[in-house]
Amino acid sequence: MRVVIDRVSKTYADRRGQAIEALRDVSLTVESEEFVALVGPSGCGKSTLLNVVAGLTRPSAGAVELEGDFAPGRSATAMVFQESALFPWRTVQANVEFGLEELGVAPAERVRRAREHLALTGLAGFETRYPHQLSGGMRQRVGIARALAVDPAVLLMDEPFSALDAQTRRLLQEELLTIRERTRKTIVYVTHTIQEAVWLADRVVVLSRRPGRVLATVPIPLGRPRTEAQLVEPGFVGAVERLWSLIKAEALGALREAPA
Amino acid sequence: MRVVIDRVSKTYADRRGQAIEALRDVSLTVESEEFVALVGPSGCGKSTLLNVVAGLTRPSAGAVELEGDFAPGRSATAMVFQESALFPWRTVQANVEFGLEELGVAPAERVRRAREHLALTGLAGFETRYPHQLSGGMRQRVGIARALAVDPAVLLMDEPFSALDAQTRRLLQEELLTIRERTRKTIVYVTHTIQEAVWLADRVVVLSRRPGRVLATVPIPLGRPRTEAQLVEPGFVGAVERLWSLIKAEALGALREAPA
Amino acid sequence: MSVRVPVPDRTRVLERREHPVVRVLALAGLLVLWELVTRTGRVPSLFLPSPLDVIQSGVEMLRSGELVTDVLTSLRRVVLGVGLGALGGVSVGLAIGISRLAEAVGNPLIAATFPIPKIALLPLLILWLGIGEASKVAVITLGVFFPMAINTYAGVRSADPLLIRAAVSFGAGRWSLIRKVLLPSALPMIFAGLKLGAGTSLLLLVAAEMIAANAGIGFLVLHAQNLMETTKLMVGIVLLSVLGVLTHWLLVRCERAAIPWTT
Amino acid sequence: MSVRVPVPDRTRVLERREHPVVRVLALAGLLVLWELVTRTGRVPSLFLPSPLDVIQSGVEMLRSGELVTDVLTSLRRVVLGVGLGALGGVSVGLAIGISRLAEAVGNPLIAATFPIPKIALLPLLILWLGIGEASKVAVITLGVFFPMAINTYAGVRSADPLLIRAAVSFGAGRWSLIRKVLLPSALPMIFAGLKLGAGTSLLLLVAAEMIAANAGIGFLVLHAQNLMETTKLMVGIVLLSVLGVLTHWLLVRCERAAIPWTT
Amino acid sequence: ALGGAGEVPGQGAKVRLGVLKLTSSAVLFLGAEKGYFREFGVEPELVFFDAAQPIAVAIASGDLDVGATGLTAGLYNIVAGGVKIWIVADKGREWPDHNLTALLVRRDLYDAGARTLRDLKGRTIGVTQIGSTFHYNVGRLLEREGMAPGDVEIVPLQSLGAVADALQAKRLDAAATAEPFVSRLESSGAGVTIIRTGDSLPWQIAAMLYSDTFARDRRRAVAFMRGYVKSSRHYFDAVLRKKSGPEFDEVVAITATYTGARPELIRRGFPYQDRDGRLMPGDIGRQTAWWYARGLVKAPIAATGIVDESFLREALEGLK
Ligand SMILES: Nc1ncnc2c1ncn2[C@@H]1O[C@H](COP(=O)(O)OP(=O)(O)OP(=O)(O)O)[C@@H](O)[C@H]1O
Ligand SMILES: Nc1ncnc2c1ncn2[C@@H]1O[C@H](COP(=O)(O)OP(=O)(O)OP(=O)(O)O)[C@@H](O)[C@H]1O
Ligand SMILES: [Mg+2]
Ligand SMILES: [Mg+2]
Repeated sequence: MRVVIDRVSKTYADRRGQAIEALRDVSLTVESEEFVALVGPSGCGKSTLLNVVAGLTRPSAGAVELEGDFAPGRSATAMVFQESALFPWRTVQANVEFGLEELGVAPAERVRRAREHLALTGLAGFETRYPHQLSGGMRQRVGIARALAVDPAVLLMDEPFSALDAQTRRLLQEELLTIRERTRKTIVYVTHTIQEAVWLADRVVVLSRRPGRVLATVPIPLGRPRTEAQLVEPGFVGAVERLWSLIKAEALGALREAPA
Repeated sequence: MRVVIDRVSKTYADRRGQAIEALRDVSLTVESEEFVALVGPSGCGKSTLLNVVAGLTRPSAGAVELEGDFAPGRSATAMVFQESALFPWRTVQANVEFGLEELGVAPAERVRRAREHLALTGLAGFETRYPHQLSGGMRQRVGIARALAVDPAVLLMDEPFSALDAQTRRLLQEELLTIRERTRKTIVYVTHTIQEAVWLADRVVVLSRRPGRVLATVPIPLGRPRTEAQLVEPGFVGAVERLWSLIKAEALGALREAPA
Repeated sequence: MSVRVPVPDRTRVLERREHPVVRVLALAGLLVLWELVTRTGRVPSLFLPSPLDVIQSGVEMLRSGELVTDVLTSLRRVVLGVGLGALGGVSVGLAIGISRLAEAVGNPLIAATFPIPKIALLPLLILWLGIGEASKVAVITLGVFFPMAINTYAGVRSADPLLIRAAVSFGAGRWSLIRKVLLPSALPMIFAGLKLGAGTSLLLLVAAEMIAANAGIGFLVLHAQNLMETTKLMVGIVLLSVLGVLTHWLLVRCERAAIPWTT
Repeated sequence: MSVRVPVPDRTRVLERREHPVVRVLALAGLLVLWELVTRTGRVPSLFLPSPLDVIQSGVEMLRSGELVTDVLTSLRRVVLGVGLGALGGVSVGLAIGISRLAEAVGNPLIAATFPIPKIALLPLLILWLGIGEASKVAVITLGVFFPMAINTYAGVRSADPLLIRAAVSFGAGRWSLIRKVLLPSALPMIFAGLKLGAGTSLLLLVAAEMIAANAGIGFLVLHAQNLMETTKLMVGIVLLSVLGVLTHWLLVRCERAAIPWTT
Repeated sequence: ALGGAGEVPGQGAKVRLGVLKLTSSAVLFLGAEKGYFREFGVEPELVFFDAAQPIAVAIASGDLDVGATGLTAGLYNIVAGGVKIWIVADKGREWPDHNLTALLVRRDLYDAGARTLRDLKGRTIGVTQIGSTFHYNVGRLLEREGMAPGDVEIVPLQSLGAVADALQAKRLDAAATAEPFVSRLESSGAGVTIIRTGDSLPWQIAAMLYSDTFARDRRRAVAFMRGYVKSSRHYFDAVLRKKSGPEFDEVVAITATYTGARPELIRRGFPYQDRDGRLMPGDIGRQTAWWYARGLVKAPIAATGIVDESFLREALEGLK
């Protein structure tokens, strides 16, 4: 499934009615089965762009189109959120079934598909737990299982691991890469961490400070499957250095801004 | 100022009265002006150990002693917390003055010292803001200014930057190193991120899963002041690799645990 | 000059010891003090009946069965009133929480009618609903309706926008959103409203049973007041506070069962 | 078969349009409806006087100055009662929130006395405090005390433990902790209690002015009832709700000023 | 009150006098306005109430020296509860041609033939409260008709307003009520009077009460009584004997300024009372016995424990 983002702009009105231009004229095509990472300083519109792709925000101008095969019983896109965004009143199992319910999948099939994806994300045995009974890392896995269960053509991930500690994050990154090898999803992945972007993606897109524009697109010259050895390869280090220098000035500026 | 942690153990009683052994027989000496980073999986007792050093938690066994010169008008220890822990009802200036008030410093002197440390942390001009009007990075700087203002012999930092985005974190790490060069504090720094520990510290102490014991102490063979070039030095990469292999098994185990 | 000292111990300020015995002693002590004051004889029993007299009177009323009738009668009214009030309040609260149109209509109306003292509405209630059970239940219903509606509204409005986006991102429609996100989000606030409403319902019991009642705890209180039987009045008051404590305890248990996802 | 389609638009469910006009229309509509109902004559004016009559009567009473006296008299009682109740409630709430010992003594007592309807205490209050201002103010004080104490307690207990640790880590003692952390932490809850208490105080005004009053809005309501002057009665009720809305609005403004650190 | 600052007896001339802010207190408004009390060196300080019961309670607590109020079971229970209160003079009677209260039947029932108490068998009669004067009225009337207490259903609605509302709304079959509600209900067509209590059952419905402390302050207590008798005689002559004319109108005007009620309402609501303030002989004893027999007064009360006409006798001697 290809994602074609065509000259998308988005201007919000804040509480006082003032216009906040979040995105300006962003164009970007994500190829089928491609893993694209979006980086950029805080508040630059990364989440906004992802929401536009998910159909949760209507762009002020421009459009997003999907190109590929569509099958019934599967979703066009599915999102994994930063704070996992699990429904606290649903058990792990019921959380994963949520999307399937909305797709109208029959109960028996729902249970089967949910279990399958819980197994895939290493959550077998945790079906009856409530989210608050899980650690942050486990919760994030449930979020991923819930998104994968609807078999989306495009998987959208908004800083899925940023609330986790470094070690857990590293473990989940590895799992995500494994899952990707198996499911071959098109993935758009938002992150603050340059290392993470380089380590995971085929291509890293850098957005500027607000209003977000595409500042640069950096292809990652690393083979797959990724191995720990690649972390010290010049390709990795070079990409990280290049991205850091692109972002540093933007980040310094963003730091001094009050939160909106 | 030396910090001598002598066979400290700590057992909590949870709400149901069950015993939770957080620390077991931890001994560690932090030399004067040394920068020690503590790493270990989530829930291993890092914060507990820091709290024991700060006198906020009484150890079940063992003791912590400080060795060095004591001057009036300065604090033995001061803590920087993960979520900045600023008082939302105080302005930036008043927050930084808090510790000085408790030390009994005269008002005029308080204002002077607070301003001095706000300038040191790049916050001049933000005195009258309330914390909610600042970005996360700015808030964390206020937390550092507040801790430094009491001129503590030992600075304790509990994951001070973990809630920040990667770029802001990187900028603040650099500032922390600069401040350290100028103030020459003894620092105990808790973090989840191995890279961060290696990049900042003279020595990294690895704690085991709960109950936390000292698993290993890894000296960092990097000169000071630290430069970005060192990030790709074999000394850096080697230390990261060594620490990661020490922690990985512990982290995998911790991941599957429900939160306490 | 270098010295070696233990770290300053600051835990004292943080400590909070338990005092389970005091908890019991406090109530008992109050009762004993009260009894003693009445025993001195300096305060006429009309002013302050002794606790033993109150207990004795209560036991007698229990034996004669009048207390049981009163409690059951009042309970029926309270349960019905709270039930209807909660149903109405939650429905209206949901409606104004969800639809901006309903909010625009409902919010000002609620703000304007909420502060009207319920006793002032007694004549209208008598006119419309008569002097039977309906009007008594209605007084309680009205008293419960407002906290329920206001709390449900607040609960719906405080639903985590992230969870709403999450549900919508999976294709949830309006109805799904209400049932699967907004309603469960509002549950804790709904229970808070229920606790408030249940408390209010007991306060209003006296007002409700002003309308042609011949049984009920409110009636007991009014009757004792009219006849200046302060001992019986105290029985009624004690009964109301026991009921209040029990109701609250019951609701807390229900809440725990209904909201298993919070700790 | 590959197709190219726009992404599914899910924003419809998330949209919430504003309806500023409806907001005004709703209240106006209610008044018009009320007037119409009374015009049909199906509801005798004895039960529900027409709004126009009520307004006219109100204006007359305003002219004659009686309304001003009533409002001022009641306001004095309310302000005193709320003031004392708030003072007591906050003090007790702070005490039981801070000291476990006070908590062990206070919590059960509050739980047991909270559900007592204040009207049931009227004869006792007259016996204890007499028929002067004291007993009238006491009715209101009692009504305000409980929400204030309970909310302050909850506010203190919900103080962020991290902030408490932070303060203690800088050497804050018990008194510093109370003044600089616990009290400001509890302020939002204290204001919530104040809003609740102010509402309750107006409801209790009628009960309070049952005790030998010869001015006040509650007296106006009671006296009009005795003389079967339903229109005047309605003036009193409207006055009470207007006061309720005003008080709430005022408290919200105070809250904003007193708690500048929230958005 | 327990901690209240009661005046020291004998000092100061102020007498705290509790009255209802209604026409029934006309005689006291008159006395205050005409200065009859002042003549004897006492200055009444009027304390207004909206219900009868709190007056009795305030006398019990010592907050009031004197009260003018209805005789209810609650009042007798205060005495039964061990607090001394003295009934010292007449303050209003149900009396032929001077009806204070009445029994009204719902219009449609009346039209269908319900014209006597007997016709109300099995039906509802609204009263304010159990133990109130209205309750006593209905109870005694039933007794006189040879009916059992259970032959009608007595419905307490706590206030006259609520009783009137309920009859108006056809939720009651009959109502025992007082002016101005009697006239209001009749003119609105909601009910028809079938029994005027005074015409069929004269009794001592209201009285002057002294607190025990005040009663011990003999000199002031008698002085107050002198003023009261004087006022009572004026009232009797101007209102009860003349029934119209400028003197009558003066009392109406005075009452209107004190109560805020409309004059036409006031004219209908003046109670009958003895010209010299004498209580109906034996009536208090009959009342307490009646309540006690029905279990609504806790203990038997001897008339000597509650009635004390010595103040009145002494005052009358001085006034001869
Ligand atoms: N609903 C909204 N109304 C008004 N302004 C908004 C809204 N959503 C986002 N914004 C503003 O638009 C800008 C971009 O927000 P967005 O959340 O897309 O940034 P981001 O890159 O995801 O930031 P972060 O890295 O902090 O998550 C920000 O300035 C934000 O304050
Ligand atoms: N006050 C307490 N009462 C009971 N148990 C506690 C208490 N504080 C901490 N614990 C438990 O002690 C263990 C160690 O906690 P601590 O906060 O020191 O870990 P940590 O290493 O700082 O974890 P993290 O990396 O998540 O911050 C955990 O299992 C925790 O649940
Ligand atoms: Mg974002
Ligand atoms: Mg920690």
